[in-house]
Amino acid sequence: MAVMMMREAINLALHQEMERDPDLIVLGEDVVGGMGTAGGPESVGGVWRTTTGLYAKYGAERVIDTPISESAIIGAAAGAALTGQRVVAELMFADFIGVCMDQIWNQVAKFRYMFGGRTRCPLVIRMIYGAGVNAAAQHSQSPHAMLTSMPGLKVVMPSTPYDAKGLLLAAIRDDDPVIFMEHKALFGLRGEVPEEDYTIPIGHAQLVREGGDATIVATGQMVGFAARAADALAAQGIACDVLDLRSTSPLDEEAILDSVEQTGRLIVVDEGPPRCGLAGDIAGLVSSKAFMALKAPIEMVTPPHTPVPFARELERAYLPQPEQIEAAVRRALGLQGA
Amino acid sequence: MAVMMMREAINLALHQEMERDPDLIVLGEDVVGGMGTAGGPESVGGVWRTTTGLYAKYGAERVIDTPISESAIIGAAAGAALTGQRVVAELMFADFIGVCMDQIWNQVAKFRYMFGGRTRCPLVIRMIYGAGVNAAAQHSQSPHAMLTSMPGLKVVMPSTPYDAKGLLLAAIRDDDPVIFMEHKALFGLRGEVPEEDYTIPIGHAQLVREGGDATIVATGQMVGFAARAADALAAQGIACDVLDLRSTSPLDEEAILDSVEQTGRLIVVDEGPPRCGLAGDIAGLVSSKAFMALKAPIEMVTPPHTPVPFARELERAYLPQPEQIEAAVRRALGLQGA
Amino acid sequence: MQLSRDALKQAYRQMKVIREFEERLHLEIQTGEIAGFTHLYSGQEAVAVGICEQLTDDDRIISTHRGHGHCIAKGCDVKGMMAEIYGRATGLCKGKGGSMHIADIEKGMLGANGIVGAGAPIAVGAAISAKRQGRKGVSIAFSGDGACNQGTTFEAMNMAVVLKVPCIFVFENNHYSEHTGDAYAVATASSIAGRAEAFGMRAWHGNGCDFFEVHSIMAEVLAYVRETGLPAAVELDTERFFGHFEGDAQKYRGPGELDRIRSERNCLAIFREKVTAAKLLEGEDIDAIDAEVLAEIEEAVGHARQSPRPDPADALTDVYISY
Amino acid sequence: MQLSRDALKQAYRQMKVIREFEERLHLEIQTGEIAGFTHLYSGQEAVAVGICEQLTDDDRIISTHRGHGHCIAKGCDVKGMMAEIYGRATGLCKGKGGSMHIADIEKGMLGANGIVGAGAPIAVGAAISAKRQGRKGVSIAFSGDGACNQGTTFEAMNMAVVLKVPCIFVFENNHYSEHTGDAYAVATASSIAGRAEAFGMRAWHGNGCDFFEVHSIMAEVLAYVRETGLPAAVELDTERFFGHFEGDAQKYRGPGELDRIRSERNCLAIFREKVTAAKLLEGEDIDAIDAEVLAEIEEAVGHARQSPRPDPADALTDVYISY
Ligand SMILES: Cc1ncc(C[n+]2csc(CCOP(=O)(O)OP(=O)(O)O)c2C)c(N)n1
Ligand SMILES: Cc1ncc(C[n+]2csc(CCOP(=O)(O)OP(=O)(O)O)c2C)c(N)n1
Ligand SMILES: [Mg+2]
Ligand SMILES: [Mg+2]
Repeated sequence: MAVMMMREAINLALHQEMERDPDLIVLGEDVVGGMGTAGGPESVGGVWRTTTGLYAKYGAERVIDTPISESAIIGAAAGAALTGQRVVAELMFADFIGVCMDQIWNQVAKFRYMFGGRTRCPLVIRMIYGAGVNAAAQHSQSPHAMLTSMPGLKVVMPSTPYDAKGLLLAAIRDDDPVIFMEHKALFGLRGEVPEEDYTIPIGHAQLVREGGDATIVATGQMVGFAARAADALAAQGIACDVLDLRSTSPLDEEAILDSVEQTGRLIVVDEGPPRCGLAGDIAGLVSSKAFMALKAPIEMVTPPHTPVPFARELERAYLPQPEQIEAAVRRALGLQGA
Repeated sequence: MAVMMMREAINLALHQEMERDPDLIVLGEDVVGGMGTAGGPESVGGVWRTTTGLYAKYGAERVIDTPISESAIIGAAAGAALTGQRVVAELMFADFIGVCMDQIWNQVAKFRYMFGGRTRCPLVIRMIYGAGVNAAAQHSQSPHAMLTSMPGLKVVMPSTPYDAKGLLLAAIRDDDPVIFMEHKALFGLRGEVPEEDYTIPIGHAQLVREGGDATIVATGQMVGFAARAADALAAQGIACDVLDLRSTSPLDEEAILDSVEQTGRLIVVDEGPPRCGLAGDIAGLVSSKAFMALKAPIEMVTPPHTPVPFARELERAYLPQPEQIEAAVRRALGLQGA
Repeated sequence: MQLSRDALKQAYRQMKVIREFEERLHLEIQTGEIAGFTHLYSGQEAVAVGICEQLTDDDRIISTHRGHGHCIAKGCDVKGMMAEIYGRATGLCKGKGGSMHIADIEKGMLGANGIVGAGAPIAVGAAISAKRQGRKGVSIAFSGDGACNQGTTFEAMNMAVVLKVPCIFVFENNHYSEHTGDAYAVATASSIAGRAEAFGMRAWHGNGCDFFEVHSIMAEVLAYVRETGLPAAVELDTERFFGHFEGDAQKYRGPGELDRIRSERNCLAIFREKVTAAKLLEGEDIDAIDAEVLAEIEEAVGHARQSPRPDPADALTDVYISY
Repeated sequence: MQLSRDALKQAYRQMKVIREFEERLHLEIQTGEIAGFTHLYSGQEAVAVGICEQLTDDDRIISTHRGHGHCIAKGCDVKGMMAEIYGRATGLCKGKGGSMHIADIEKGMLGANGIVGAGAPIAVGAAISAKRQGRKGVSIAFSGDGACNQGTTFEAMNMAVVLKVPCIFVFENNHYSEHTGDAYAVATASSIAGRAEAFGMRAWHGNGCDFFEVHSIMAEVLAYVRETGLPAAVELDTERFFGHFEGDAQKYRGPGELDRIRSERNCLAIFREKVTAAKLLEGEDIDAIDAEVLAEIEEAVGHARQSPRPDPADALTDVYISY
C-alpha cells in the first residue's frame, strides 16, 4: 500500500471522485492558481496543494477559481448543490467562516428543514483549521464546536491520511451538507493509503489505543497527542482507551459511553476554545448518560480562554500538550505526580 | 418604583447613559427610522422600539441609522470604539451574527490580545434573540453558546426589566466588548425599575428561588420557565435553587458549584442548541469541579438538534417547557412520574 | 413582443392572485390566526409576474423575506402556500418554514429567504448549474433596495461576471427598507443599476408598476443572458402598498402617499386600463378573472383553515436525509 | 506642491526603511528563525509613504495582512516591529500578534489585519470618530485588488457615503491576490476606482510606483476630504516584488516579469532618478541615507535577536481589561 501525506490523500480522493462523478465540481480561492496571470493557470492547487492537478484534468467548468468572497463561494456552492451538482467548496482557513457564516449556518444547514424536507444539498465544505504553525489569532482556530452545534450539518475531522481519503469520499457521496475539517499541522503526516476506492462511514469513532484504566477522547491533531500520552502511560503500566471521534456530528455516543462504562474515567482532549466546546459537550453526555459508571471527576484538557497567540513559546503554552494529557489521566486515577 | 416593560427599561438605560456620557453613540438599522423618507426621521426607535426618542434628543451625529450592512455596522462600531467613542451597536436579530461574525469574532474580540494589550474597545453589541414568537429558523435562534466560546467577549443575558437596565448600564461602562442579548419574548415582561442610575456587576448569578433539593441553572426566558417548574415542585414539597446566570461570560462558577455542593443535583436548562452548548458547558464544569458532590446524573433540558420550526405546535415542541424541567428535577431526585 | 389574449389573461390572473392573496392575508392576520412575521408583496406584482411569465422550470429564482409574489409567479401551489403561512401540516413546508421560507425546488423556486442579501450568492450557484446543464436556463436573484447594500449582493455580482454565468440580478426598488428610505441608505452616482454596471455587466432600469414595461425589458434581458450566458442586472421601481411587516404604523410615509400609490401606481389598474384601451381584452374578461381569483383565494383559505395542524413529533424530522 | 529637501530625504528614508526591512526579512526567514506567515511589502513603498507622509496622529489608517510598510510609514517603532515578527517579548504586541497583527493605536495605526476585507468597515468607524472629534482628521483603509472583492469593502464604501464621513479607501492594485491575477478576479467596467465612483464618491487613479504621483494625488484627495468631510477612493497601480508569502514559487509570473518590475517599476530607483535629475537631492545624500538605513535595520535585527522570548505565562494575559 502506498505511503503518502495527508494532503496527498485528500488530493487523491478529490481526483478519484472527480473521475467517478461527472456532476462533482470544486470551487474556492486559488484552487487552480494563476488564473488571469501571464504565467497562466498553473494548477498549483492552492496554498495547501490539496487541489493540485484538478484543473489540468477537469478544466475550468468543474474546477472553479473564485475571487476573495467567501460568502459568495459558499452561497454559490449551496446554489449549485441545490440544483443538481455535487460540490466541494474550500475555505483556505476555517477562521474564515466568520465572513460566510450566514451561508453555512442559516442557509446550507437549514434548507432541508425550512423547506419541509423537500430538498437536498450535497455539499462538502473543506476548511483548514488548527494551531501549531504560529499563524496567530486569525489563522489558527479550531471552530468545530460552533459547527457541531448547527443542526443540519455533519462535521468530520480526520486524523490520518487513511481516514482523510475514506472520510472525504464518504462526505462527498453524502446527500447532506458536510463540514470537512483538515488540520494544517497534519497535512504532512504520512500513512498508508490504498489506491482503490473506499469510504469510511461518517459517525463512527475509532479506538486507536485500547486499555481499561481510563478513556481519552480526542479529534484531529489531539488524537496523536493523546496516543503519545497513552504510550507514555502504558510504559508506567497504565492502559488507556484512546477514542478518535472522526466526526463530531454525528457523534458516536455509543463508543464513548461503552468505553467509560468499562473504565469509569473520562479525559476529553480538545483543541477548540474551552467554553461551550466539544470537551463540555462530551462531559455533559457522559455525566448524564454514564454517570453511574464514573469513578472520578471528568478531566477536560483544552486551551485556555484566550485567542491563539503568535510566538512559539506562547502557542505551545496555548495548545494542550501530551504531558498535560498524561497528568490529567493520572489525576483521574488519583495517582501522585499529577 | 416605576413598573415598566423590559423594552422600556432598555430604552430608559440608553436615554440615561446618552445623557450622562457625551462620548456614547448608538448605531444600527432603523434605530432612528424614517431617514430619507417623506415622513422624515420618526425616532420610532426600530422594530423593537428600544431606541425610541434617542434621535429626537441626541441627533444624527450620536444616533446613527445605517444601511443593511451588518459587517459594516459592527466594523464601524469597532473602529469608533477603538478611537475614543463608547458605542452601542444593535443587531435587529441575533441570527444576523451570521453576516457579521468575522467582525465580532476575529476583530472586536481579539484586538486587545493581538495588539498585546495596548488597546481598548468599549463596545456593546445588543442583539435580539430567542424563540417563542413563531419567527422560524432564521429569526428565533439563541446563539449565546457560540458567543460565550469567543475569548475577548463578555456575554450578558438579562431576564428581568430591573436586570436589563442595571446590566446594560454596566455593559456600556465596561471597557471590554460586551454582547448584550435581549430575548424578544421578554420585551413585554413587566417589572419594577428604579428611575435612578444603578449598575449590576457583570459576572454574578442571581438566586431567584432557594431550596436545597436540586439546582436549576438557566438564563433569559428559561429563568421564568425554571421558576415556574420550581414553584410547581415546591407545591409538591420539593425545594429547588434556581440560578439565573445573568451572564455566561464571565460565568459565576462559584455560585453554581456552591449550590450543587448543597443539593448534589444539577438540572441545566438552556434555549440554545443541544450540541456544544451552554448546558454541556456547565455540566462539564460541575462534573469536573463538583463531581464528588453529585448524587445523580446531570440533567440537561434543551431543544432538540433541529432548526427552530415555524408552526405554533412545532415551536412549542422545540422549546424546553416548564413541565420538562419539572420532570427532569423529579428524575434527578429519583422520583416516580418523571 | 405582442402577447396573445391568453397570455394577457394569464399574466393578469397571476398578478391578481398575488394581490388577493396578500390583501386577504392582511385581513386574516388581524384575526390573530396567523403567527410570525409576514411581509406582503401587494403593489409589486408586475415585477414578479412580468419576469416569471417568461421563465421555464429550467430557470430558477431565489426570493426574499417578501416572497409570496415570487412564489406564486413561479408556480408554487397557492393552497400549499396558504396552508404553510397558516402553519398547517399540509403547507408546502409542512408548517416548518412559514411565510419567510416557502420554496419549491422542482418548480425552480429556491426559496423565500429571511436573511436580507442571502439570495444573490445562491443564485450564482444556480447559474453555475444552468451553465453546466446546457439548457439555456438562467437564474434570477430578487433583491430589494435594502438588500442591495448587503456585502453578499456585491460579492455575487462580481463573481457572476468573473465566472461568466447566466445570473440576473433583479433589484425591486420599492424605495423603503423597513422604515428607511432608499434616498438615505443607498449611495449611488446614478442608480442601483449603475452600481451593477460598474462590475462590467449590462444593466437595465425601468418602471416596475407597468407590467408591459417589465415584460419587454425582461424579454430583452433574457434574450441577452440566454444568448451570451453572461450575467445582467435590472432595477425596477415599484411600490409597497402595505407596511414593512404587518403592524407597521408607516409614519415614514408622506401625506397622501399611500392613496397616491394605490391609485396612480397600481399595476393591476394600469394593466386593465392599457389592455382595455387597446382592446386587447374586454372589461368582462378581467371581471371574470377577478371573480375566479377571489374564489380561488377563498378556497385556499378554507383549505388552510381545515388542514390539520402539524404533529409535534414532526419537529424532529427533515433535519438530515440520514444521520 | 514642492517638497523641501528635508521632506524629500524623509520620504526617501521611509521608503528605504520599508524596503530594507522587507529585503532583510526575506533573508532572515530562510534561516528558519522567524515563525508563521509573513507577507512582504517590497515594491509598494511609494504608496504607503506617499500617503502617510501627509498624515498626522489625528489621522488613522488600517492595514492588511501585508502591513509592514503601512506600519513603518505611519510611525511604528521599527525595532518593536522587528522584535514582534521575531516573536519576542519586546515586540510591539509582546509577541502575541506577529507580522499580521502589528498595531499602534496612539500613532493612529489601527493594525495590520489577517482577514482580507476586514479593515474597510473599521476605517468607517474611525472616520465617525474623526468627524466627532472635529480636528479635520481622516481615516484611511488600505485594501488590495483581492480585498476589493470582499463584501465588507463594498458595505463600507456605501456606508461611508451614507454617513458622510471622512474615510479614504485606498486600493493598492499590485495585480495579484495570492496566485490569481486581477484580470481574472476583479470584474469592472473600468477600474476598481470606477466601482467606488458608482457609490457616488469621488475617486482617483494613478501610478503607485511613483512617489511624486502618489503624493500629489493624495494631497488633492486629502484636501478634498478634510474640506468636505466626505469619503473618497484612490486606486494605485503598484508591484509586489516578492511572492504572496515567503515560500511562494510564483509560477504565475510571466517570463522576465520580476526582473522587469524590479528595474522599471522600482519606486526607490524612480525616486532617486527624479530627485537627482531635478537636482533636488545629490546622489551622495541618498547614498548616505541608504547607509544609515542599513545600519538601522541591522540594529533592529540585533535588538530582536537579543530580546527575551515571551514568558509562556503571558499567553493568558491581555484578553480582557477586567474579567
Ligand atoms: C441580514 C439581515 N439584516 C436585517 C434584516 C431585517 N430586515 C428584514 S427585511 C428588511 C428590509 C429589507 O429591505 P429591502 O431589501 O428593500 O426589501 P423590502 O422589504 O423593501 O421588500 C430588514 C432590514 C434581515 N432579515 N436580514
Ligand atoms: C477573508 C479572507 N479570505 C482569504 C484570505 C487568504 N488571503 C490572505 S492574503 C490573500 C490575497 C489578498 O490579495 P490582495 O487583497 O490583492 O492583497 P495583496 O496580497 O496583493 O497585498 C488571501 C486570499 C484571508 N486572509 N482572509
Ligand atoms: Mg425595499
Ligand atoms: Mg493584490
